Amino acid sequence: MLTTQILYALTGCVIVALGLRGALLHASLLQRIVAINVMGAGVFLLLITVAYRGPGLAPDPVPHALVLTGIVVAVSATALALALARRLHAERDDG
Amino acid sequence: MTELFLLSALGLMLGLFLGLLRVLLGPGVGDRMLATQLIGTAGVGMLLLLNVLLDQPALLDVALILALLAAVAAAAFTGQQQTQHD
Amino acid sequence: MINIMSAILILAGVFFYLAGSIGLLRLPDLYSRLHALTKADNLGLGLLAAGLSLHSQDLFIMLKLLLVWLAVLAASATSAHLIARQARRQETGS
Amino acid sequence: MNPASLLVFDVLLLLSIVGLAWASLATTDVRRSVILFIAFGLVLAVAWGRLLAPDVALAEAAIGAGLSGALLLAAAHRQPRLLTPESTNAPRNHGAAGAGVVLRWAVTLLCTALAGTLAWALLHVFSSTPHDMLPGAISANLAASGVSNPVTAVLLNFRAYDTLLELAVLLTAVLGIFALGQATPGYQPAGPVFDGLVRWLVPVLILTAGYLLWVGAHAPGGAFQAGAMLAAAGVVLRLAGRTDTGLPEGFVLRIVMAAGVGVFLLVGLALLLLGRPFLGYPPAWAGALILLIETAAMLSIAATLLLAFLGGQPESTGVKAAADRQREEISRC
Repeated sequence: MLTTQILYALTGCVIVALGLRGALLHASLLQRIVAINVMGAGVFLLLITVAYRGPGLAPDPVPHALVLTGIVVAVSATALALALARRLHAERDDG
Repeated sequence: MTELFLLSALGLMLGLFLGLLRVLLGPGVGDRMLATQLIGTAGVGMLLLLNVLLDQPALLDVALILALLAAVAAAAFTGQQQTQHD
Repeated sequence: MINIMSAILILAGVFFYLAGSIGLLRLPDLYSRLHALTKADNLGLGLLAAGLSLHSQDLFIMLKLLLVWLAVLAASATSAHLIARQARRQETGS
Repeated sequence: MNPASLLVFDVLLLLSIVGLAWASLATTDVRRSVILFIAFGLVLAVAWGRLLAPDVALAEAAIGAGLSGALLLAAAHRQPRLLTPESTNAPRNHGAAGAGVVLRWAVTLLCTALAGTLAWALLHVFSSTPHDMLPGAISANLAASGVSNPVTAVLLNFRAYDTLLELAVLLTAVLGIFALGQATPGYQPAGPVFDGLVRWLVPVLILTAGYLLWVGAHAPGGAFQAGAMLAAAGVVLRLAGRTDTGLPEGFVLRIVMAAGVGVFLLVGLALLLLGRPFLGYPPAWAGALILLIETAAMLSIAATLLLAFLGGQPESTGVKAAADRQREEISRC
């Protein structure tokens, strides 16, 4: 068990909790989207920490591949959410 | 030499924290954006140092991309969209 | 000898970077803070990159470091210009 | 290397990460929140580098700090009204906007409990004996995968199914965006200084994309990072006020959007016909096939991310626009 791993993992947990809290409590749609992105970053931090083996050792590539995929999916989901927010705005203005 | 690199990385980290204070204090949005640029430069510098410290040559590429995309955020921040339908 | 040179360059780079960040924190308004930023970006990172390329002694790595510095230089100059213009625009209220 | 001073570096890095995440979510000013989120992404890229994950650091630098930031900033800039609580004037939204103190504390408590549970589970994982079966299997089979970067091997060979489905997810997201409305209006010309930057930045971004695609076979890089760089080139052009962002139009655009999934599927089916498992490349061909799929995937990812930034179907300028106008006139008669 590495001190580095513990530190980064605990930080990841804190970020996930912060993101979730923001996503639940913010009234503004855009800030909820930001909060979900923060939460995702926390999850990525946890995964990369699990992959870390210590200095000079090759880390586990599977979580790295997962996170890489996750980053790209997160940005496209963010774009979809923003388009949805824009449409909601337009509808509300009409009605 | 390793000690020196670590010390320099810590120095950049200190600068990053000063930039962080400016991001938190503001007062204007422009000030915050400026401080974000400073944080970005600190990030580039730290990646350059980590590239030697951890023996990860690919971190040079990361630093390059971080530097290339630094201007994109600023442009998105200041860009004026044409007002057509909202 | 080369090690000492590269150490001096790197330390000078960090010094200028810190000077820039202190300036960003202490100077009174946006325009003078813009000024501080260029110290950090141009000089600080430039010296750091120069020190590291002396240390590496590899032509490919030197070229990449040069490219990183040029990118930071151009990006920071452009974004400083854009941010300053935006601030002026808001002040004049257009 | 002195582990103690590296530990100090780690602690400071993590403190800045937590501080930025907290600050980004503590404010109700949308633009401040987004700017802090961009800074958060920048610091995160350093953290990925520190944890020996350069592939992820590349993606974070290109997407997390660059493209997501531009996307969110543009949205915050466009509609500060929708996205701040003041605009939620419908009565049913009042509860959410002024969430009661009790609710706030309850949510905070719940999230703390979640963080505690997560931390407990992770510490349990770390303290148990490590199971090295998967990394062992990867390094044992890396030579036959056609590439020498283990992350690319996982993405394009060992777990190629996942990547195929991910490209399908991206395609679905764009189709969803298309279904929701038109592209956002273009930008005003950004002036000579930014134009000067555009003149060299766009070619450099395209070159970098090519470099990352090629280098992905044996070093960190690959289709995702390369696609993000190409998309960034388009975003820069858009921000500079150009109407032409390099995206093809009409039918060709549809082909480019579907190219990633399409080429992936075609390769898989061709291999099935040749009597091999779906996406089970013959080792001699693996390198070439992976490069082929990655090139198609890069183009699709670039188009997807750029369309995501546009926020809808691009306003067409060429032949298709003329045809559309004609059709409109006919229907008006």
